[in-house]
Parts: sequence; structure tokens; C-alpha cells
Amino acid sequence: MNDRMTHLDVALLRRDFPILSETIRGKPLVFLDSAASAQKPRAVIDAMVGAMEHQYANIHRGLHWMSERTTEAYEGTRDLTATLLGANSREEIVFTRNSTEAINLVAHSYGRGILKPGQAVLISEMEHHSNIVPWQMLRDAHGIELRVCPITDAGELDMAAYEGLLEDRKVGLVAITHMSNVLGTYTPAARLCALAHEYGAKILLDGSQAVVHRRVDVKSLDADFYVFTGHKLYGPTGIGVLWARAELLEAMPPFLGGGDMISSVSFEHSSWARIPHKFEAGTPAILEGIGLSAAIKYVNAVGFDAIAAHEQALVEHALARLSPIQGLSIIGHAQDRGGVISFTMEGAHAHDIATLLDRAGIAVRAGHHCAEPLMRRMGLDSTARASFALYTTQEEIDILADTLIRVREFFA
Amino acid sequence: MNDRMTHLDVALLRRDFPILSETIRGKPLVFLDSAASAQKPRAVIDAMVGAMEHQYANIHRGLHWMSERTTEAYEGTRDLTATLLGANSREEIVFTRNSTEAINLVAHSYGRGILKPGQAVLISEMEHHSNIVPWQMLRDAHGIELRVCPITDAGELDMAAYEGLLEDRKVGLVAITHMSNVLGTYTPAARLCALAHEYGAKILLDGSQAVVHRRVDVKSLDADFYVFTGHKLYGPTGIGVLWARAELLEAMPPFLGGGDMISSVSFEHSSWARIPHKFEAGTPAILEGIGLSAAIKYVNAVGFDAIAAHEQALVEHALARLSPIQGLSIIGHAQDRGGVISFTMEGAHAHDIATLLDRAGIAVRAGHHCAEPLMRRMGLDSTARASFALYTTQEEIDILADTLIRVREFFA
Amino acid sequence: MFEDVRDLYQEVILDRGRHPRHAQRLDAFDATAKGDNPMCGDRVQVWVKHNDQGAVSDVGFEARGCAISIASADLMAEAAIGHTATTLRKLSADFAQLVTSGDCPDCAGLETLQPLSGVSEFPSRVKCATLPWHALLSAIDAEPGHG
Amino acid sequence: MFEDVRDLYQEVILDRGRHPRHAQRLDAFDATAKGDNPMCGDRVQVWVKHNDQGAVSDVGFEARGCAISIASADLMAEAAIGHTATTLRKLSADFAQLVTSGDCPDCAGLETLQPLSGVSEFPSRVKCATLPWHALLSAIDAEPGHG
Ligand SMILES: Cc1ncc(COP(=O)(O)O)c(C=O)c1O
Ligand SMILES: Cc1ncc(COP(=O)(O)O)c(C=O)c1O
Repeated sequence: MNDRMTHLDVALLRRDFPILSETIRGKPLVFLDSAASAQKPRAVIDAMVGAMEHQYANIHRGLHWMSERTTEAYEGTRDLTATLLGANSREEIVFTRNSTEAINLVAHSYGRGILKPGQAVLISEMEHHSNIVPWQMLRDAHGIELRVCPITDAGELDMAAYEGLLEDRKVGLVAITHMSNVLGTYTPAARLCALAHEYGAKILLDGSQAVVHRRVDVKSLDADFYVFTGHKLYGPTGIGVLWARAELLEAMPPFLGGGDMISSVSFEHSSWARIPHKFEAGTPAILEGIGLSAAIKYVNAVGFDAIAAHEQALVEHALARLSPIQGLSIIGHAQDRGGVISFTMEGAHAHDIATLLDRAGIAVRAGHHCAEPLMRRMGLDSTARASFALYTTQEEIDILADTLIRVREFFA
Repeated sequence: MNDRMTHLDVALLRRDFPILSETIRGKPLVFLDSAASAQKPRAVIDAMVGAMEHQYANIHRGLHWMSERTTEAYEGTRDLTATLLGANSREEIVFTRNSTEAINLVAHSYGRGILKPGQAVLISEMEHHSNIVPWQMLRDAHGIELRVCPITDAGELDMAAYEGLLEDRKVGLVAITHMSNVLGTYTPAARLCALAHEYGAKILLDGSQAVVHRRVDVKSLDADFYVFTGHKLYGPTGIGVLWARAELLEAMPPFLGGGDMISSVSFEHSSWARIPHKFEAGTPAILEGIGLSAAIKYVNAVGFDAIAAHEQALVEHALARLSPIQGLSIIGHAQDRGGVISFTMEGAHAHDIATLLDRAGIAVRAGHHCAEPLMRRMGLDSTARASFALYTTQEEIDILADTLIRVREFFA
Repeated sequence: MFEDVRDLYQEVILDRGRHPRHAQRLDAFDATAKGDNPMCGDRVQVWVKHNDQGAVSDVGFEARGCAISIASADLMAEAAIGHTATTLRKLSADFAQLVTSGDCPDCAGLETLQPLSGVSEFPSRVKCATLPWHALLSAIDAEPGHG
Repeated sequence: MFEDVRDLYQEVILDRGRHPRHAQRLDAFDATAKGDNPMCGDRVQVWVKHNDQGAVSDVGFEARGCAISIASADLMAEAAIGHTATTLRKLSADFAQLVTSGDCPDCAGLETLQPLSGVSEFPSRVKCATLPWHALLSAIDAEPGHG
């Protein structure tokens, strides 16, 4: 398989994911909850098992064979991640626990270390809590103003408002999602970056969802910070990524203190290691880094063009199948969207929908999806959400649609 | 196997650790670097693989089968950890990435949220950087005084000095290791806690090493905070533990913001979830939690009495075999010590020792062991360190001793 | 198709979920409290009125949530009437046992709440059923003289 | 027993590691700089003196570290003499290639440093050998007129 392929042999790919042959109460698992966390291919499982069975020790300071090899494997992930995102160098990749910690790192270190009280951070109405709460905490601790860019009823950023909010040049940092985990909306990231820079702001893109579905290139986007989380990219939990321009990382004070992030320690004074190590305190998620390597190699081998085309086809099919269902409303109608569809149903609360679908072996999320302000904006408490991955099939969407018709009848 | 057993069938246990049958350049692996990170038993590997192959989804907010089961498995780890440490309740267990993050959490949240400028934090001369640097950062950011309890030449805490440093009641928090990762010293933790409380201070014990070798009971120690790291306890990387008294956790402000740690979010204001979730932002290390469960069950099944007795015997054997080697000096002679032995050799730098041992298949650490101030205190730049686990054999120590004699000859 | 969820969604639940009888604020009340399930976004507010003997004389609620939580709030509003704080605490504990384990053999006064016993098979939905009861107890506990 | 590490620990390395000839501060010097490997704790300080033509006329160092790093510093001190900043930069790059890959086919002037080529088989030790060179270049770059 390679990047030029635009048609996926999904049946074949599904064999790479052992969990997909599970049954739920006798029914084949229809897993439509990959936006919450994706399933893991055999390659990821094998990489982690291989390390634990054959080649493992703590890294960085070890002079013995196991430690050297494990260090190579772990640091190899940094190279792969740098290439995945189109970063300038491996030093620009900082490993964190997840997207949430990556954003908190920026909020603490760039927020308290570089932004000045009186400056503003600009987020949007469709952010995940992970890209809201750290900025609220920064606001409350450090006197930063929090601005919120509104969205349209279709679920797209209001670009005129965006520019308006930047105009007084008080915004020091924009932090906006690259793809909404509720509406599926892809934001116009390159345009957001260009405008932010025009008004003197830096910009962080939350790529937790976006990086899974399309090739991301931070250089051509011209972003300043980009974050994602391993477990949504078919990798293990426990590892996330912060990419930032080297000069920003250089200027930022460290976040967590401890082993591995220092150059020297005395009780009076400690000096910091070079980037990226300055930001990686303590024993890192070594096995998870090794798993993430395998995940990145896997998606590279499948090819992002093919993944994007496949998921686009799924979204179109899903919209075509779900829209006609009586009483069902699709939430969000962005022009540019990825493999996530939220919906509500008249007379049936999202939790009740999820429970009924579960009885049919179908896994969807229901609730506020860690985006309460977005729910309020859309006048809702909750939605049901089906989300797609490279292993999702059109048949699974058909099963969802057929079952939703029954759900509707059940609650009618 | 059960707790009452005090003799380990090590040969049998070794079969549980696949990596132990590896060879390094044709020589059987002699892994004496477990204090840096322990190897993983089959049970841990299988638990993680089992989750990835059969039962995985994101947790907490999912209403479907996979999510419910995964939540149960992950939250089960909290119960097991609470029991392992003798905590009052599962709510007292907060999962972090590692010990380092756990200490940083306390330094940020308790340090900035509860301690007042002018108060002091008391650490010791034999701390790991992870239990120094976070307090320095707190000192510099928040006007906290940093006090350092000296140690004796034998590598034990100077208890008179300890009490003296508490006497003016300015110390709000003591943060001291429960077992030194360099000297092997077990500190008199119960006494440290009693004295700290007598002078009105809270106390954090860094159990990163201690928890591996003996049964720890935070209630009988009467500690306030206890931290450890999964990867040293035969578990995966990417997960660590903070235990704290519930009332302390209740009083502390959150550390990282994001999904899962909130009760409700609006742009104006967010309110926090109950403990422990208030401190767990974003998707946690789910697979690693599941792996840690298996590790805890494994050490429970082997039994801490047996583990402690076995390691005690190893330490005695190692001291008997290493001490007579000409030019070799053992660093640290505490009365009460665990399975870690540091040494230097006349005419051979620790790095050179490690490289030569590695050629013989023997893995030891060499360097400052993330304890530069301790190195300075002992008048050294570095040591070589052999550390033991439940799978370590007397024969391995004999191989180490015999090889060290050759190393000595090589550099003589 | 959904035969196996009939335990959960019994007719009375579906009916009460759709058409609750007590889903309104009380104009005159002695206590009120909110309940909140952060993990799923369910919210409920409960209003309570007492008679002179200190027994509950009326309960109203406003809720957003699923069929289970609305039906549970509605059935609770009826079940609570005539009871004192002490009895309600016991009733609430019994109810929690019913929806967790599916059964509460030595319990009295749970007849009208029985339809919710099916929740026990759906661990993640138990909180939907108990949330209104938490709010009710908070209201009662917060009220001076009824602690 | 350790036959296979003789590539790394050649006689000259062991000898220079034990008895370095240039392990002292210079009383008179034009530049000095420190080098530091945080991961392993190696440290070195290098002092440099120039002649009137801008070529290095003397080098001294103080180091704490392993045999490799001491020997490398000591051999460097000799190899540097007579060279200008430009040549030293080239020499340092060639040396880095030698100890990383084991070979530097098109390089001149590395003869006396050749004994360190065995380091290439020990990836985690490469930094021990290159640390003194980093310090030397820092010293030279920091010196006014020799940037
Ligand atoms: C005593 C002690 N404290 C803290 C740590 C830090 O553990 P981690 O790197 O897993 O955070 C270690 C291990 O390196 C240790 O030995
Ligand atoms: C858009 C978005 N941002 C941030 C996150 C947080 O990711 P994590 O929980 O892995 O930190 C998520 C996923 O939950 C997300 O969808």
C-alpha cells in the first residue's frame, strides 16, 4: 500500500484489528466510536509486546545494550512524528500524556512565561473542554483575557468575527481546533494561521481529530503549536504530542521538573536540558512511544490520501442514509468535514439511543462530548455521535441507519 | 503463592518474564538495572494485549459495552492500588504519568494553592531530581524556602538535623524519599511522619523505589502524600500514582484542565469534578492502568514478605561478594537498605565499568542517577549501580562480582 | 428487535419519560436542590413542600436527561409524598440497592419504583435513575430543621 | 575476557585516560569554555592559547569523566596545536564523523585521533569522545576576533 492509493481494501485492513471480530451479546461489534479512541492494529500490539518481551530498559542514561536499543526505538518515534507533521526538526516534538497535557503545557509555560497580563487568548465556541479549561485557569491565575470566536449555525467558524477579535492586537495566542470532535467541521487552519500572524498573535491548533483523517503539514499551515493524542491515531493511550517551533520552545520556561529535563542540579539552582528534553520530566511513556511509532508507520503505509478519500465517502454515505430518518436531526453542516456525525432524535434522548444501539452491538457516544459550551450554542444538552475510522465500512453505517429507524419506532 | 511464603522459587518466577531469556551478544542477559525500570511479567503483557485485542474503548463517558467494560477494568486498578497502599478509599488514588508528575502535581496544586510564601519545604540530600526540581520551581515562583536535611556519611538521614529544621514550624511540607535510588537506604518513614506532624508539617514520601521491595501501608506510616511509578513495579510505563489523604485532595485546586476533570464548563466558569477525577484531565493511560492492575496482582500473588526476604538475601550476598574486590568502594552503608547497591572502582570510571559489564551481558546503570546533589555530598561525579528485583538470582550477583574482578584487571 | 431492553424500558418508564406528571417547579416550596451528573450531562432540580407534621406534601422537578432519569424523577415525586426526611433517606438507600442489584428483598414501599429495577443490568445507566434522589436528599438536608 | 572491547579501549586510550599529558589549566590563555553532558554527568573545561598568527599554541583541560573522554581531550589538546579556528572546525567535524561511523576516508590530520574510531561501535559513548571538542569550539567561537 502506498500514499498514492486512494481506494482502501477495508475488508483486508480490518483483519489488522483483532478487536473488530469481537461480538457484543452475540452481535458483531459495529464500532462507531473511534473519535473517542481508535482501535489498535496488530502492528501496534506487536511493537509493544516485542519491546516488553525482547528489548526493554529505561532510556537516555543507560550505557547497556537494552537501554541503548530502547532509547533508539523511543527516539525514533520523535523522527517519525516530526516527519508526520512536517516539522522542521525532531527537536520540535515534545511527548506528553495526551492532547490535554500538551495544551496545558502551552498554557502554563507559554501562557505564564511569555504572555503578559492584559493580553488575550482566543478560542472558539466549538472547542473541546481540553482547549477551554486550561485557558480559563490561565485567565484566572495570570490576568489573561479569554475571547471566544462564535460559530455559525452550520457549525463553521465566523471568520469575520475571528478577524474582528484579533483587530486590537491584544490577542497573543489563538487556540482553535483543527477539526471539531462534535460537528466534524474542519476549520480553515491555514487562513486562521495567516490572520493570527497578521495581527501579531501566535496560534495553536488542536489536531486531536484532524491528524487522524488527513495529512497535516504544520509548515504549510504555518502554525506555531500543534497538538495531538496517540490513542486516536490507532496508537496506545498514555502518549500525546506537542509540536512547536523550535524558537518558541527555546524561549519557554519548563513546565514539569524532574529527571531527564535538567542539564545540572544543585540545591541553589538547576539549569535545563536542551529542547525537547527540557519539557519531558521523568521516565517517559517508553512503551507507548514504541507503540505510537508502529501506529504512524501503519497509517503512513495505508496512506493518508486513501484514508481521507475513504472517510469522505463514509461521511457522504452516512449523511445520505441518516438525513431521511424521520425525527433525526444532524447537528452541524460544515462544507469541509471529517468522519464524525452528531445527531439528535425527537422523543429519544441521546443516552437512550446509545443504550438501544448498544443492544444491537453498535458503539456510539452520547452526551456533551466534552464540549458543553458548544452544546449550549446549538441549544442542546447532548447528542449521539457516530465516528469513523479507516476500518469503518459502509455496511456498518447501513446497520446504524436501519437500527436508528427501529430506535425511533421504539420511542415513538 | 501467598503472602506467608518467604522463600521464592526464583527459577520458576523467571519464566514469567520473557525478556530474561534474551542473550546479549551471545551471553545470557544479566539484568541488574531494575531500579531504573523493571522488566514486565507475562501477566502484564497479556493484560494489555487482551485489552487491545478484545476489550477496548475510551472510558467514563461511554454508554456502550466496550466502554463500560474498559471503564470497569481501569477503575478496578484504583481499587487495587488503594489496597496496595492501605489507603482509606479509592478516591484517594490519583493516576499520573509517573512519580515525577505526581510530585509536580503536589508542588503545583498543594504548593501554590495551599502553602504560603514564607513557608518552607524540607527535602533531603539524597533526593532524586524529581523530588528536588519541582520544589525549586515552587521556591522560585512562589517564594517558598527550600530546606535540605543533611545525611550522614553512611547515607542515612541526620535525624537530629531533621528535627532541627522543623523546629521553627515554618516547614509546611516535608518531601523525602522512602528509599534512596542510589544508596539503597530505607528512611525511617514512620518517624519522619510523626516528627513532621509534631511540628505542624504535612509529609510526602517518594515511594518510587520503596514500594517495589516491601509492603507499604500509608495509614500505619501516617503519611499525607505517597507517590510511586508503575514501570518500576513491573508495570508499564506511562502510569504513576499519587496517593493523598482525601481531605487534602479536596482542598487542593486542580492542576491540569480539560476533559473528565470538570463538573460543568461554561466560558465564564468551570466547576470541578469530585476527587480523584478533579486531578485527571483528558483521556487517561487506560491500557497502562490495565497493565498496572496485572502488575499489582502479580506482586501480591508472589507476596511482599517473600519479595522482601529474597531481596534482603540478595543484598547481603552482594555486599559479601563485592566488598572484598580490591579498589571497589560501596557507596552508602545504611542499616536498613533495599535492593540497590552503588559502587565506584579505583582507576575505572563508572561509564567504563558499565561498558565492560555490558560486553559480558550485564546491565547496570552508571552516572549520577538523577541525584547530582547526592553525588556532590558523597564527593563523587558518578557511581555504577546494580539493582535487584524479585527475578534476580544469587548466580547473577556472582557473575557480576567475577566480572568486576576482570574489569579491575583490565583498567589496572 | 429490542426485546431484551424491555426490562429497562418498561411501558411505565417510556410513558413517564415522555409525559411526566410532576415536571414543574412548585410555586410555594420549602426546599430545593440541584443534581448534576458531569459525566453525561444530566441535570435535575427538585422542589419540595412539607406539611405541618414535617412530611413531604408535594414534589416537583425540572430535568434534562434521558427517559430513565425523567421517569425516575417522576416516580420519585409520587413515592416521596407523605414521608418524613428519615423515611426518605431509607427509601433512597433501598432504591439505590434496587437499581444496583435488581432487587431489594427486605424493602417496603418500593412497589411503584419497581419498574426501574431493570436499570441494574445497565451499570452506566444506574446514575440516571439515582440522580433525582440525590437532589431530593440534598434539598431535604439543606433545609433548616430537617437535617 | 574483554577481547571485543579492545577496539574501544586501545592501549593509547587506556594510557591517556590514566595519565593525560594536558590535564591542567593554562596560566595564560586567550579563551576558555565548558562542556557538559547532562545525561551522564561528564564535564570538561578547556583553555586555549594562540600565537600571533592566530593559530592555537597551547591547550589545557580539566575533565571529570570516563577514560574515553579524558583520552579524547588529551589527544585533542595535541591535535589542535598549530591550527586556526577554521581548520579546527573542519577537524572537529571530521573527528565527529570518525567516531560516529568508524571511518573518515577523505580526512587528513586525524592520524593521532584514529585510536578513538572504535567508539563508533558504542553509540552511547560517542558523546564522551566529542564533548571536549564541543568545549574547544565554544572557547574559540566565544573569543573576540576568532568567530
Ligand atoms: C527515588 C526516585 N524518585 C523518583 C523517580 C522518578 O520516577 P519516574 O521517572 O518514573 O517519574 C525515581 C526513578 O527514576 C526514583 O528512583
Ligand atoms: C478536539 C479534541 N481535543 C482534545 C481532545 C482531548 O484528547 P485527550 O483526551 O487524549 O487529551 C479530544 C478528544 O477527546 C478532542 O476530540
